Amino acid sequence: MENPKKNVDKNLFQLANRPEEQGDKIARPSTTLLQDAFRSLRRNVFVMISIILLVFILAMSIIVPMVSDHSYTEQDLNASLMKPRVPGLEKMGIFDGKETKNFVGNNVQAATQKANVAYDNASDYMDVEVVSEGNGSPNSAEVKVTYDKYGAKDMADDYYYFGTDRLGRDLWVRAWQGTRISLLIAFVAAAIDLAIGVAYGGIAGYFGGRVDNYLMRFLEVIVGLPNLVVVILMILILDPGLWAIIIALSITGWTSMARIVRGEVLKLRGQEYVLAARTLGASNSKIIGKHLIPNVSGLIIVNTMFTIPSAIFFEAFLSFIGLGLPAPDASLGTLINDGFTSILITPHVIIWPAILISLIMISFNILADGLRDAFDPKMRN
Amino acid sequence: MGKYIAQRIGYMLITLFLIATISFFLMHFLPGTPITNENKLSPEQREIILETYGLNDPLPVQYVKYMGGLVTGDLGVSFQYDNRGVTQILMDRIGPSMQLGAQALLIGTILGVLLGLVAAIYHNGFMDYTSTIVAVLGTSIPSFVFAALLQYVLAVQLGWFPVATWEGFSYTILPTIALAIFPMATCARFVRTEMIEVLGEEYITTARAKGLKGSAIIFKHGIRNALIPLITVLGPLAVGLLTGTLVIEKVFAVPGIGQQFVSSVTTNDFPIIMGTTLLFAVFFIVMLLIIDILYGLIDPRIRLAGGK
Amino acid sequence: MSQEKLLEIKNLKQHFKLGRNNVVKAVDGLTFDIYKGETFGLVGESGCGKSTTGRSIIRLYNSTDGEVLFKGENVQGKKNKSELKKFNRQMQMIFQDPYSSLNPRMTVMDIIAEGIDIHGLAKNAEERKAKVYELLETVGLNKEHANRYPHEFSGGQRQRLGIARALAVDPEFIIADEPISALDVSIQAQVVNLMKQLQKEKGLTYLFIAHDLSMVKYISDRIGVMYFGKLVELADAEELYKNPVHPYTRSLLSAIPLPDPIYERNRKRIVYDPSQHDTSEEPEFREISPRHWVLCTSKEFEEYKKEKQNTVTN
Amino acid sequence: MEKILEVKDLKVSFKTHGGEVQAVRGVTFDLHKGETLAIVGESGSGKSVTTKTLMGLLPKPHGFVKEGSITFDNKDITKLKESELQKIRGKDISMIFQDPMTSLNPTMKVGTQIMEGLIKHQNMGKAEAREKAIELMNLVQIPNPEARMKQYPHQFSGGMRQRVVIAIALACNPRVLIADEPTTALDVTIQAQILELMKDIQKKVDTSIIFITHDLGVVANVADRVAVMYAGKIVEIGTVDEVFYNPKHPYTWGLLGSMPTLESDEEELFAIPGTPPDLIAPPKGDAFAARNKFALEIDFVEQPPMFKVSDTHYAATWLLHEDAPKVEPPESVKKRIESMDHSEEATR
Amino acid sequence: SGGSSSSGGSGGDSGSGDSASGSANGDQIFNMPITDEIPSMDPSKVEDALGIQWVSEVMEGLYRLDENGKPVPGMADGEPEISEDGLTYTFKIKDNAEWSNGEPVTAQDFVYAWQRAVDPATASEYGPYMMGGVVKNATQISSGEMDLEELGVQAEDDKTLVVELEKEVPYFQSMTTFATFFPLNQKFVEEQGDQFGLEPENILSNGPFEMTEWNHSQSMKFVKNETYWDAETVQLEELNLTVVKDTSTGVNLYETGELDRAGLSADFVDQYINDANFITEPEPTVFYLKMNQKRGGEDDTPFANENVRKAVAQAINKEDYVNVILNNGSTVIDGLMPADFVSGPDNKDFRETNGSLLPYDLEAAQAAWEKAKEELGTDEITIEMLGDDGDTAAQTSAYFKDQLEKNLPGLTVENKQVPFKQRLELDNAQDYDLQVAGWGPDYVDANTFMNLWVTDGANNGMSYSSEEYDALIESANGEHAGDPEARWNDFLEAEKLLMEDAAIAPLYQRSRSALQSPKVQNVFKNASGPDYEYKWAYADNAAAEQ
Ligand SMILES: Nc1ncnc2c1ncn2[C@@H]1O[C@H](COP(=O)(O)OP(=O)(O)OP(=O)(O)O)[C@@H](O)[C@H]1O
Ligand SMILES: Nc1ncnc2c1ncn2[C@@H]1O[C@H](COP(=O)(O)OP(=O)(O)OP(=O)(O)O)[C@@H](O)[C@H]1O
Ligand SMILES: [Mg+2]
Ligand SMILES: [Mg+2]
Repeated sequence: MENPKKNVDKNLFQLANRPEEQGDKIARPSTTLLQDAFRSLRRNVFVMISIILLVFILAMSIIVPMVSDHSYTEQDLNASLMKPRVPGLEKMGIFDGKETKNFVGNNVQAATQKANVAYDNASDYMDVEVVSEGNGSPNSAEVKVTYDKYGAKDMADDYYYFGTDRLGRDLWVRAWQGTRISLLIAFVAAAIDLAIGVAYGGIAGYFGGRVDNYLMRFLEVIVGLPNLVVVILMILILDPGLWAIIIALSITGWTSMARIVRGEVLKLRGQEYVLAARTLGASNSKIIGKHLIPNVSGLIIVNTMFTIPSAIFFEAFLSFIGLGLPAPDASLGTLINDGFTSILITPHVIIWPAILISLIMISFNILADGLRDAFDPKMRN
Repeated sequence: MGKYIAQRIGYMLITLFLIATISFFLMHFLPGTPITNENKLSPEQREIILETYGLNDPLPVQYVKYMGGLVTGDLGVSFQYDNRGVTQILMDRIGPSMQLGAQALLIGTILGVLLGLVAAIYHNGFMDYTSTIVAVLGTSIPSFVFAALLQYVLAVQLGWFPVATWEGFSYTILPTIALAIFPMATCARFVRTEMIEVLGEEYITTARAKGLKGSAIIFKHGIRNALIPLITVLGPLAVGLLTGTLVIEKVFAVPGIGQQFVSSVTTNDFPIIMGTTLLFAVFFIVMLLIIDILYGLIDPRIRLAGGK
Repeated sequence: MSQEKLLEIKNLKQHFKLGRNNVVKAVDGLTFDIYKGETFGLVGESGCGKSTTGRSIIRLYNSTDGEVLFKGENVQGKKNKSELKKFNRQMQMIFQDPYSSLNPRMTVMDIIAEGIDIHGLAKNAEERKAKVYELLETVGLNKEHANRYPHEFSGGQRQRLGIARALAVDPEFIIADEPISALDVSIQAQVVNLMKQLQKEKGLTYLFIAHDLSMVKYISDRIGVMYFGKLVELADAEELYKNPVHPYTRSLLSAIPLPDPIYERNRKRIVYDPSQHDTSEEPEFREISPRHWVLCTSKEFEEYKKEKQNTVTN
Repeated sequence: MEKILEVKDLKVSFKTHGGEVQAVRGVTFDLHKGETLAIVGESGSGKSVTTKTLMGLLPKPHGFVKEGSITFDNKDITKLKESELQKIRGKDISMIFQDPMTSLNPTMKVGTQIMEGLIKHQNMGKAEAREKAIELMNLVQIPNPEARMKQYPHQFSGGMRQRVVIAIALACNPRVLIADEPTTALDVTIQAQILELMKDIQKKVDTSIIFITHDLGVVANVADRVAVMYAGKIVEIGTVDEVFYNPKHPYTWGLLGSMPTLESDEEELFAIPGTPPDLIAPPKGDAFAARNKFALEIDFVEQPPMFKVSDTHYAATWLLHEDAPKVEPPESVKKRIESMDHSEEATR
Repeated sequence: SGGSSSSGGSGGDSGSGDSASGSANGDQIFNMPITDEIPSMDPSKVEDALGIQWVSEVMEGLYRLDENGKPVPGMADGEPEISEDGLTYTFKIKDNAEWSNGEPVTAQDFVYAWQRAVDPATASEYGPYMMGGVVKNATQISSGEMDLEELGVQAEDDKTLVVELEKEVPYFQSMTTFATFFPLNQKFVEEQGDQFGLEPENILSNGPFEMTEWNHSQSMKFVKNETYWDAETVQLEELNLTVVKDTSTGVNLYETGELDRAGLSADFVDQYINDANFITEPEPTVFYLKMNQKRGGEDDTPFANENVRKAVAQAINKEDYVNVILNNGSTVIDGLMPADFVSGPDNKDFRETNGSLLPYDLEAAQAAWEKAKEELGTDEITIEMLGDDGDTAAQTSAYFKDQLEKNLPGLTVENKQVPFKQRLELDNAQDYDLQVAGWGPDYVDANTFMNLWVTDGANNGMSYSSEEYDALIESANGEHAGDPEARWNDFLEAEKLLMEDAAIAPLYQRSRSALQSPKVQNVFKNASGPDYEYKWAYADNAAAEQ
């Protein structure tokens, strides 16, 4: 290899003597954690979609029950179990509020007659389509009847977007009202859970040894107590309702959080930054609160994402055994339970709350993953 | 090791004692009596019945009697099912629940681990998102909705499986699937997170540097190191599964302990509530112990306190 | 350099109970003094108890036995809150690992200000900020760094942060536990220069722990060599390097690779064999020449003395 | 001397959220049979990335080879498929990783970890592999190997773990051994043992070694040739004597100057100020210019090419250009070299 | 017809209503659902519908309810001899009455069983309730004041049983169809100890069927009892019960042919109302709102005001409620006595005679409401309504709340949903304002309903008290006990009085809806005691094939 002979401006060959200003410069401009977290969240498409979705759901759950024509308790037995009907979409043949059902009989007439009976002879609003002519033998003929219940009930101008339940309550309003309550239950339960579980786990893990042993044994006792008995006692003490459920949830719900936080803190407490804080004279509570817990935040966020559905489902379970919110209050859990018994007959009653609950869960999970990354300074790039 | 376990068992007994005590008193704060036809009895007759059940004794006396029985392994007799021994009832009911739970746990864990692995290996790829969505759906849709749909589609419409009841292995398939979805989803999420972390570890690079194949790396080096957090969450989950779930048992007409417990609570059948509580508590505590022992087996660095 | 004793360590012992019959004697009877304004270097192989010594001095452990007097006051003794705070302000520590000694979730501002907050050294947020900026400047960083997180810094910069954190409470005495072992050579130099400069400006006293003799020798006034929880040799830096007496010290010195290929090709490592010692009696710490102490039995003492005579006369 | 490995203009980048990190920005060197090539340079200069690339171990998919070739056995490693790489890894080229604490699987017995490679590459049965593993452990001087085989990494001391890692790397008698800072985590006495061990083994099997470290003392001890890296490039390469006694690049001066010698007196250590450049947006000219007291104007304009000093010695600094002012290394470096010369005389 | 109707008789159009038509063919097996585990098969202790149902299939008392729901001699050999004063009954026991272990059923068996039922040590709930005030000294014995031997039942010889009553009880024969009055083989029972009635081998049958398998909480099997005295009437060979608690599971099992019957909830009724095998079965069970007049038995509630009660009782649209929410064939009721339960000496149904007494009448309700508010001097009234935990409980509470608040301006209804046991407790303590309650007959006589509301009656639980009403009931059971006509009129008057006072707000008479395979024939629905009677049932498999 020969030394390259390039023609370069000779003037360039002098000592630059630039001030050492570049010294300790880090190229990236300084930003706060919040700005940064937000930026990182914004870059993540899925997280953004989730946030928008959650904000939308939250907003709807607040707005819809306030502005809707119907209240979530308003009943109209005449409009019982209406199918969903949405303006605009109805023209496309979906969400047009019509019911379709097949009837069988010995011949077409008999089958049609059955339909007439079923639909109060509202033959003007029935659309009969013959599926099979039949040959006179029992149930050989079949007709498919499309019934315009809105028309028949003289409600051609009414639109129930999600349909109605047996009491003729507008499921659109109830679904959003239910969302509101479920979100409240979830948030409060998660918050109490966070407060107690994190503190408990933090203390057990940080002090370790005997303190840890006692606290963990006590935790085992709490876990061992039957949840259901606790709930019933709460209902007894506090009068049945939202708060009884929430408090019952938080009495036993925090244990898994505590166990997870404890395990992690046990690992972290030997870290040198903890020792450093001790040499500075930081109090134990400060060390737990400022040094240890923030470093477990990833796991805490993830675990909270398990707390939220379990809180919502626990409430649903309670309504399943008749201990849920008192009627006519609605939560996603009670709505799902209402619809569950007739999941195959009137699926529109259960499908919307089920979709809402799933959307909420999926959004929370994606958001949690995003948050965990966003609030991890190491993920800043 | 032996000493450690002995010590833990000692603690377990104390914990159980506390659970028994607390739940005994809690339970007796439950309003109402175990009498079914309260409104058909005059107050005097009511008293007599309570007397014969021993429910008129002062609570401390009842407590001492109960604990005395407990020490000799006697859980008492049921109120709800006249005179039937609680032990026998629990033994009968726990069987189906445990079988379902164990099957669901097995299937859920295996599928969940695979799903999580796939997600971790194709991190941020299409498979990852698919698996995440499957997992999240699994944790967000109530299991009884799955149960109802499975029963309708696979049993009623397609006739592949029996609809319900408890008569043989084929009867366990649908409830097992319905039950397995939640643990599957949970496993998938945890395995994914852990595996991504583990796959970034230096020793994985070492393994690759040896020229090992991808599958060997994942199964021999990866999984075991990702197991610790998994068994941490699986423990309580397993207890939950093994001790039965009301809803699935109801939908599939399984004579399990989940239904039993709820019905005992709603009928104030104190001896069964106590028995079930203690049984669940034993399950849970033993599970915690097993987890701790597993920790040591999975990760030799974790030494059991007091062990050598 | 004054001869005022800042720290007196007397027969310090730190034993860890691992199991019933398993006791690690991490520190097993240390006695030495540190004078005001000096840098005391502590060397020895990994695991010989250097960090434990440092941590016992600063009360991170409750010592098993012995006492540590700081300005004549027993460090280990019971203290109330205000005494503890006073103590915590006077003595500080720089940690071995610049990566794990800074909380990854705290900004530099909060890390450095922690001591200020705990001891109420700033009246308001403004003053707190100003102090942090000043400290950053002192350690050669600038105020733009205050909002960043530790992982955004290089190892050398992180170690400076650790130093700034320690300086925040205006300590008189700093224990530096291998502050440079984890760093690049070129960055080691930055940190060492900084420490020296600060010592000059603020009259600090250091206990400088390391296992790399060349750097220790460069920074320290006196050096103690530790082996298995015990001090085996203690002397002025120059003296120790020139006239190592204890065979372990010699072995240690001989193992240091120097950036000199030819020398390296010929370097002979002296292997230390603990069994070469005289076991007729418990070894004691003896002054072999002024300010030069060695752990030895009386027989060895004589031998060492003789040897020493020879080297000096040569 | 026979070339075993040829690296030509290797460029490696990582895609990150912040942008593309140009970790290696054009590295060219050869490795000869039986020699030890040391790579020094500061943290983050691309030493590990370069060597990982040699084994095809870049983290996928965000780490990738942008340009250049690595020729081994007439094959370009950068173009090989994963399955072909698996045949080379561990057998022809193996690697000792930076950190013995984390590079062993904590949940697998040490013996198994050693045997794995043997079973894979040498078609050995379990029993045979065990024999060989014991032999290897003996070779790296782990006492009582039969018992130690059955233990887990955490039951080994740092030094012993590092020896296990070496045993794994040596298992299949590789032709090239890459040692990435194998002794950084160890104390001097154990470091010395390990260095001796590696030299012994090299003598026995005639392996070529790439030895990464930033400890110049270690370099002086083990290396035949030295490459100095800075910001993803080799800035100086030459035989160990050339680089230590006649360094040409200001960064090399900085490195040499910042090490205190046992003789050095009270003066301040020479420290390279500042931090390395951001590899997402590397500077236009010489990456070292900003920290370089001797930077020329041209350093801020154009990257210096490799200038030849001797047949074996090259350096990338404009100071070697014929038009450049003659610049002497800083006093401290000169003094140090003088003192070494002195030591050279003394030892001869 | 009487208190029963044949299974297919209403609703279905399979034409199986006529019990005479059709015939047994094919396997004589029914697969039936059962909603829960049977708590006990000990006749002295059974206390719930399921236990009573199945104990009554394996055992038989002196009388048994026949196809028409009328008591006919079972173990008794013909009608008893009744003394002049109607207080002493002498029964002969059938000679061919046998236990399934071959031993004869004797008079001693009855004596033992009845004593056992009132023995405080047995802690039976139904024993004291059914026998107290009926069989001589039962009340005193059950409260421990007298010895067992003093019970008014004696075995004159092996086959002669003499019963002494406390007072004249015109419906005594009907009572003996109830499980508490079944005989028990003393030797067998004592052999079994506390295991009696817990497993098939611990049960001795003297009825049409025998229990052979009992997988607890899961399934049970009953087979024809060949030693039954009337075994030749029994055609059914096998009855399999499966515990199914979930309606939709039951329907699915029915759809796949594994069950011959499935109960339906409101939603499923919509789905299956046109099905050929859809049936509804009316029951003599009534539901009403209990309006508590004194909270805790002490403080007046708004319901102490008669006009408040009248307003509430007439403000709920029961028609809508029954048709839309219950949707199971239940019918509106405007009095206390269910329809088709008892008829008078004129053979006219009680309900028909008294007619609609307290119907939905919005105007009347609102008029009463205005008056009530005036009387109470307030515009805002808040009441607490206890909900139960049944299937439609939530909808029911929501509906009533809505109706009451909408129709009675100024009224606020707070729903309180509590577990079953807690509801009982609150009911006992009278710690509620309003609650839905129901009552089914324990024997076929108007008294089983009418004596509910006597002052301080065990079931009253709402501090309703009317001297006039008390007097009527007393005379019906005392002075007029032997005079069917006068007694009948007493009851008619009493109900009118009750409704005038608006003591309760009657709501509906319950029906059940179900799907039932056409092969199920001659299963009779009873008014009291066991819900169904299978003795005469048979499987017409040919009908199912069609
Ligand atoms: N908390 C502890 N519990 C038990 N043993 C400990 C503890 N801390 C330290 N040891 C043991 O004490 C001995 C001395 O440890 P120490 O950390 O003081 O060594 P060191 O000289 O600082 O080593 P290094 O140079 O590696 O930092 C070691 O054997 C170590 O295992
Ligand atoms: N997986 C990765 N993703 C993104 N950037 C990476 C990755 N691995 C390495 N880098 C970057 O590549 C550059 C070179 O890293 P490398 O590990 O080769 O440094 P090194 O010279 O080995 O340093 P050290 O002496 O600290 O080991 C660094 O700037 C580093 O941040
Ligand atoms: Mg240390
Ligand atoms: Mg590296």
